[in-house]
Amino acid sequence: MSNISYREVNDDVVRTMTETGRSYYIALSLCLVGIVITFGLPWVYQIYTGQGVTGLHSPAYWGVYLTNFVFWIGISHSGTLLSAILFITQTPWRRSIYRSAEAMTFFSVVTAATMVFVHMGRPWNWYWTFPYPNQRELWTNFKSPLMFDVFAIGTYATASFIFLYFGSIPDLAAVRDRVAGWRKSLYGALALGWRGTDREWDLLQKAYTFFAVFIIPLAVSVHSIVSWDFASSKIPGLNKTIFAPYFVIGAIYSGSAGIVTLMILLRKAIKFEKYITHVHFDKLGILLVVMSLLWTYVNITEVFTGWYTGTSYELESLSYRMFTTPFAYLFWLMIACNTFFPLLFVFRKVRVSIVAALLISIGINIGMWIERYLIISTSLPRKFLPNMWRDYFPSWVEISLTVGTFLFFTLLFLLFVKLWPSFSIYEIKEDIGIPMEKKGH
Amino acid sequence: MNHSVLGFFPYADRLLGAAARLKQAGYRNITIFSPIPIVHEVDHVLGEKKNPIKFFTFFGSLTGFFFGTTLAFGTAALYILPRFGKPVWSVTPTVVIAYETTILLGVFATLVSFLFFARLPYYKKRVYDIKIGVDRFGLLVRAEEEKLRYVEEVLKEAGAEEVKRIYED
Amino acid sequence: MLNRRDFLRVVGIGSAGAAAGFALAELNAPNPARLIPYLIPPEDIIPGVANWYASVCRQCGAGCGIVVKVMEGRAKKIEGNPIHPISKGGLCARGQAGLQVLYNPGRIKNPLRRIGERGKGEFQEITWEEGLTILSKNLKELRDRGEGDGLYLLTSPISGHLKLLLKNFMNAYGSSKYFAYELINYENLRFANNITFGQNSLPHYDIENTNLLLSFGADFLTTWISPVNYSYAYGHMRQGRPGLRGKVIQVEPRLSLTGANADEWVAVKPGTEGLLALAIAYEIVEGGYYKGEDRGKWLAALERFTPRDVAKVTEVAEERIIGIAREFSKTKPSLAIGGENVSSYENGVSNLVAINILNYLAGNNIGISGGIIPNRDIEKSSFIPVNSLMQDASKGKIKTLILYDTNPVFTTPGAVKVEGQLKNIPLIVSLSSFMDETTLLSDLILPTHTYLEDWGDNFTEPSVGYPVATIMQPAVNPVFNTKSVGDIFIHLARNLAGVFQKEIPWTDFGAYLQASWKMVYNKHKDMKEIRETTFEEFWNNLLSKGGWWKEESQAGKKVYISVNKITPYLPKGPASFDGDDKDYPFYLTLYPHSSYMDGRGANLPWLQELPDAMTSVVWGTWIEMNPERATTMGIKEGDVIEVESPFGKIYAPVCLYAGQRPDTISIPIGQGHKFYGKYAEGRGANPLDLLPFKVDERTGAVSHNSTKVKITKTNSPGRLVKMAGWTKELGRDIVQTITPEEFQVKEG
Amino acid sequence: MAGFLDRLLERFKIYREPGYYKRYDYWWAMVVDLDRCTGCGACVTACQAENNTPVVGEEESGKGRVLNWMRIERYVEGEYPDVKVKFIPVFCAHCDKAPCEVACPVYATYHNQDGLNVQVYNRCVGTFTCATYCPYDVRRFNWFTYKDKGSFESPLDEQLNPDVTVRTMGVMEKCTFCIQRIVAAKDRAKDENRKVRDGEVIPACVQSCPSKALTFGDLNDPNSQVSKLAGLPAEPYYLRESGSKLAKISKNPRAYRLLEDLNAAPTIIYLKRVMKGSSTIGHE
Repeated sequence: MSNISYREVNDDVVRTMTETGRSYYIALSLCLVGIVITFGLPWVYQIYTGQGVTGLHSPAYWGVYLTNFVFWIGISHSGTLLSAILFITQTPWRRSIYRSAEAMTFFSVVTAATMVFVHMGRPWNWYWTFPYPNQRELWTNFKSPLMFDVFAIGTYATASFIFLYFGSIPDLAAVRDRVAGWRKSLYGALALGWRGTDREWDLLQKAYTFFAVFIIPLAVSVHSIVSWDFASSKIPGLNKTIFAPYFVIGAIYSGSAGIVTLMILLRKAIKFEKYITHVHFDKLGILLVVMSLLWTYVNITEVFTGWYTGTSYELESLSYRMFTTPFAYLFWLMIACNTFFPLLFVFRKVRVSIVAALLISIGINIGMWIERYLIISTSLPRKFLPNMWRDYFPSWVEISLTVGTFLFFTLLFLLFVKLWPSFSIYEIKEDIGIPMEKKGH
Repeated sequence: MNHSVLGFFPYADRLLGAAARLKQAGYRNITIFSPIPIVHEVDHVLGEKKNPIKFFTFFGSLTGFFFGTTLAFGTAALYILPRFGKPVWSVTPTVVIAYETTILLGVFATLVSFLFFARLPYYKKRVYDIKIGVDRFGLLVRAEEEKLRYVEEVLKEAGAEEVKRIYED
Repeated sequence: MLNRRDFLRVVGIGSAGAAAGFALAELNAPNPARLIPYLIPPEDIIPGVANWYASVCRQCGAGCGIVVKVMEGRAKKIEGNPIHPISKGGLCARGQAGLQVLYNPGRIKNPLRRIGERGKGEFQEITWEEGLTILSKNLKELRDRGEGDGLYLLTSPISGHLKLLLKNFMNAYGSSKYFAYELINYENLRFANNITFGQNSLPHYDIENTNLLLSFGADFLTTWISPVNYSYAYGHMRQGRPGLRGKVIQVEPRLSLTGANADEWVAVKPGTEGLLALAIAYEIVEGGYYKGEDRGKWLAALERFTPRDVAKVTEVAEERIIGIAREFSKTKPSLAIGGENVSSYENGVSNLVAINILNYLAGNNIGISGGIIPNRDIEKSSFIPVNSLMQDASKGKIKTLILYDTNPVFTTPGAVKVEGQLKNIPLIVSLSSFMDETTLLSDLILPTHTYLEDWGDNFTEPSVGYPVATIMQPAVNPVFNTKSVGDIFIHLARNLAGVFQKEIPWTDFGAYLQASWKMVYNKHKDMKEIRETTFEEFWNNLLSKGGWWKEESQAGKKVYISVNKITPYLPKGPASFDGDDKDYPFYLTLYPHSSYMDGRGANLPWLQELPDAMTSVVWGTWIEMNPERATTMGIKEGDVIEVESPFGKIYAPVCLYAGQRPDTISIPIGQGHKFYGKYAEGRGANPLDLLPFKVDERTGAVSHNSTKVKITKTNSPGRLVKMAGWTKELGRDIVQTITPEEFQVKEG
Repeated sequence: MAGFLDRLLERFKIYREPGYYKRYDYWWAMVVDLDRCTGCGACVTACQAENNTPVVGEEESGKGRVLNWMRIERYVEGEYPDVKVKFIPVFCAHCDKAPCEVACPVYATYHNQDGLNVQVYNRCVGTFTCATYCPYDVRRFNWFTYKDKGSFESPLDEQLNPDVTVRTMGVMEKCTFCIQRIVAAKDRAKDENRKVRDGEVIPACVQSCPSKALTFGDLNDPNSQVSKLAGLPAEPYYLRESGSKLAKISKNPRAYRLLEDLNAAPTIIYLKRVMKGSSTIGHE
């Protein structure tokens, strides 16, 4: 990488923001239209008609919406977390990928948040869930796991946005120096008048370290709390002590896979092959193998403990999940995607092969989505009183909105790539090395 | 009447050398511009800077913790709606809330203190050159007018491509 | 039924009851619940405060006393009248749904005259004046032509003064053709009782105090005779008597709700219940448990029915028969009843007789508490086998047919082809609240009040060991432009003038009712039971209390049953079924749906959505089938199958039900309406289409368990909507139980 | 100062009281005698009539969205010909440790001073969490605006009970023990300044039951019918303690609570059905 000059880095990054091809606009407009069709209209229809347009029923009151919620929260998990961990451990290969990873975090949190409102029976009262008193001085219920969610996700979104923005101040300054017109004033404002003095750099590094330190426990807590939405119920299949680690690991797993997918697409899209090299995929591949092993272990534990209770409740929900069509198909597909295929990453050939990496990482995310879907839609329809048992399948509205979330995420990311230095200029420069006249300083 | 001299270097070690010499010569008001963080090296030359942020972070987090606790306990006592056979003041959930607020306010405090100490945002005109944003290292020395000549010499010797004098008025 | 003259001798006036009437206010539901008579003027009614009117439920023949909650002139809720001896404060789902009869969107809102072709359903709204004139003109002509006997009046088996009024009217008109018809009737039972106990009324079955109830297909908890009262009795029999818990043995091919609550279910082969009873009888006599006279004769009469032989036919193990016989005769008091299921075989009467004599042989349970307590005799019921009516129709004897509260087109077996027969009748007048299949065929429709808008009274048969009369008073003003049936006839009388004016001088039915009760009062006001000094006071109490009853059970007379008299009526063999076993492998047993009865309830959304007690099916017809048998035939639950009898075929989804004999399928009656309001129309299938027209010749009661069928799986549309997801408990201890032994021990 | 501290401490003690209430004003509870219950379903319709629960129609019923606040569950035991069918009416058990209550983020459901688990319709935002957490599946959701779907087609709407609201779309609802009747009775009692008499409050289902299988009353009152039937002494608040089994303290050998192991402390007390064969006595 050291053969790249500083100037080249600036040029490349600024190019991604200034030069826009037709394909970009096509993609953008497709996203917009897609969102209106798959997300906007169905949601309006649902708000107008009522939750009845979904496939939900008693007792399966939770469905695909929550699946998506958990899924996107999960995706959000490695961006920032990984970035923070790697920053603290001073891992060099972090530098060229972390910016977009953090962006991914922020955007998927936003996407997840939309799902919460979609899921509500009376979304026009969404603000009632925020901690403020009503006329009668009644606040919200801080004992409710959902309230934990509000705090956790709120904090997480805020923190990871600050993390993202803070880290890109110098780059915004760099961009400011290169552009003209409305961009000039925009980035001028965003750069806060950054000059790159020794003092600024010093404080930046110190503050950045603090953020990193904050982010790690935060991220862990967020997904634990999400898992408590389920685990603090009494429902067989949900009431599991292992859920917190299960979810956190699952989240990091899917998140890392998400990064891989994203990086592959991104580097193709904006021709950044020289910055994101096989080295990165090599490292990420190893990470994925580790995560997949962890995930598999926890998954086995979960199933085993369920089976080991020997109560009719657990056994029924397990057999419903693992051996009853159609859910059995999904379950074993999930196992294949999350346990077996990732093992291929132990071969370096596979790790460095872009195609393989792409396929497997996508597979992992499919698997993780299924995992969340199964957790919800195979536990609730098998609650305590068999008389109430009833299968749950999503309606077209739910499916359409699910597709919509992916488009929504894509849209946000497309905008990001255009409006934000999606690669950390100064840290890539760090990668290249400090220019010294006498080498070996 | 103080004025400043700004020199641009293609190489960091040159710049640092110059900085070292000037420091020895007793110049205090030295600012180093760089496109990338060279914190270690700079500290090596100009000496460690102390870190005021950490106190703010600490107190921020502390406030956050108490804020969360009061929120959960206080509001519960404010309007009593018993539920779930749990006490009005139930510890475990409160801890969770407090945990999150701790982090939230910690982060805020850190950000604010950073901006404060780094004197950002600052939109008025200041000594700066866009070359710095790309690949040049800058050394800015502020001193009495008569001392500036010496500075310029030092910079030139150290191998600055360009040295310019900046008059403040 | 009673007529006014000997009424008081039957119904003593209970001042105790009146007192209870006021105690009721405390007992009964929100805000000082006031049971007020209709007479209280509206200005005395406080808005927002409920008024409660006592009345009688007409959703079935049982005659439960009800109280109707009325706020601002609208009926809000119906509840059982807590002091009423029949309902005892309870009320079944059908009774609750009475409100939807009153406020049903499908009600006929104005008098209608047919304009289009018959059955096309094209009607034109007319005023009452027109409507009544048309009818009375027609009646005049008829009488002037000397064809007075051509006026036929067909109603449901109604009771009380309305019936008297109608009879008077018909008499005055000079027509003897006043008939009643209902699919679910108790003619066979009355007949059988007449033979065995020499009384033609329904007795009071004292389930409340019995210790062993041997029920042959009597689903007395849902539809049989007086379900609410029997449910109360059942509850009391089980847990009402400390340390004493009655036992129930249910004998029927399909496990009914009652069967589900029984301790033992004897899954007898359809049509052989009578024989089983005889076998038990034989064992009782032969085993020496019968202590009465001419034991030898009995033995001789019953010798053909030894448990061994009968066991083969009935597919009930010999030991079991013997066991039941011994238990039945050892336990005192014990009670054997024969229900809808057995009485609706082609030899219904014989079955019932056979079952009745068990009560006699096992230590004469007649007239004792916990056994059968007879009522007074009643006049011969005007029930008519609907086929003879149809014959008259085809012969053109019927010139004008007035229908009230009956729907023969729907409730008669398909083979009768009522629809076709009615075509021969010049003028059909329907007095009905709803546009049902029969009303649709009529030429003149005079919409009637529902029972919540109308006056009336009901002399309960069977009463509860002592006679009960219940008053029906209007709880709300008429919702639509309808008239009371009584008023219609009184109005007709006025139009016809002449002799009618003498017979029926009253202005409206309410007045008529009050007048007749006034006669009763005047005749007997010196009786010590009557505290009230004036008739007004008496009338008020009557209305606020909801009726009249003397709460003392009368000592029943012991009966003697002579063998020779009985023998000819005993079943000769199993009931016969149409369709040979080869082509038609399944027995078909139809039963009245627990909420629609014979179909009258199918237009009430609440009942449509009330899960069936056994299968939890809603909003449709289903076919109950034994699971193993179904799997061997490759039929899954929800598959729509074609049920074919020699007389017709219907389609409906299968519902697998373990309480079903493998050789039998059961279908509930009540769905499959062609016209009956939006909630009932085109829903499910009417299994009566499968039936031949078979009646027990001795009574004319239609037998609806009389054919065999074959079933074939089809792909035709139709879905089974079940509320229950899973019927296995999976050892989750949801419905926990304790064995009778343990129960006795713990209770001490 | 010291006084203030004492008061603070006092407060603290109160606030740490599990369930907050040491003692309810009334402790409304229901006893269901499964040996009397015939499963006829009168109570279901009575409830529907009293509480304005809409009829949802065949389509929605098929989807499992009936709104009946109570239901009768049926369980089939054994195969032909030794079939046993058992019935059990299930309503909201108004658990002392109601899982639904903790779930709601906006306090739409809580526990009132009568030991009732109450649902505040206009506070509900419809997160479904309460219904999901409920082990008895008794909570019902307004999937649509049923008025618009013709559930109360005129003139059926004339029947609607003015003492009870018609719930709007998007809110959760459930059995209230006919709270409107309870409130009325309490008002009456207050006017005559006395406690509510036993048997003065009768929910619709209890009132309608033909076989008198349901009994409703106040567990605080040792002489109330429910206390007697349940075989409980006065104020059996230890029923709320974790793992407390009704069977251990009840004088009635038949008394049990549904899914007691879940420790939700339901206040509906069932009396075991007396039945040949399978006995679940001593299952613990």
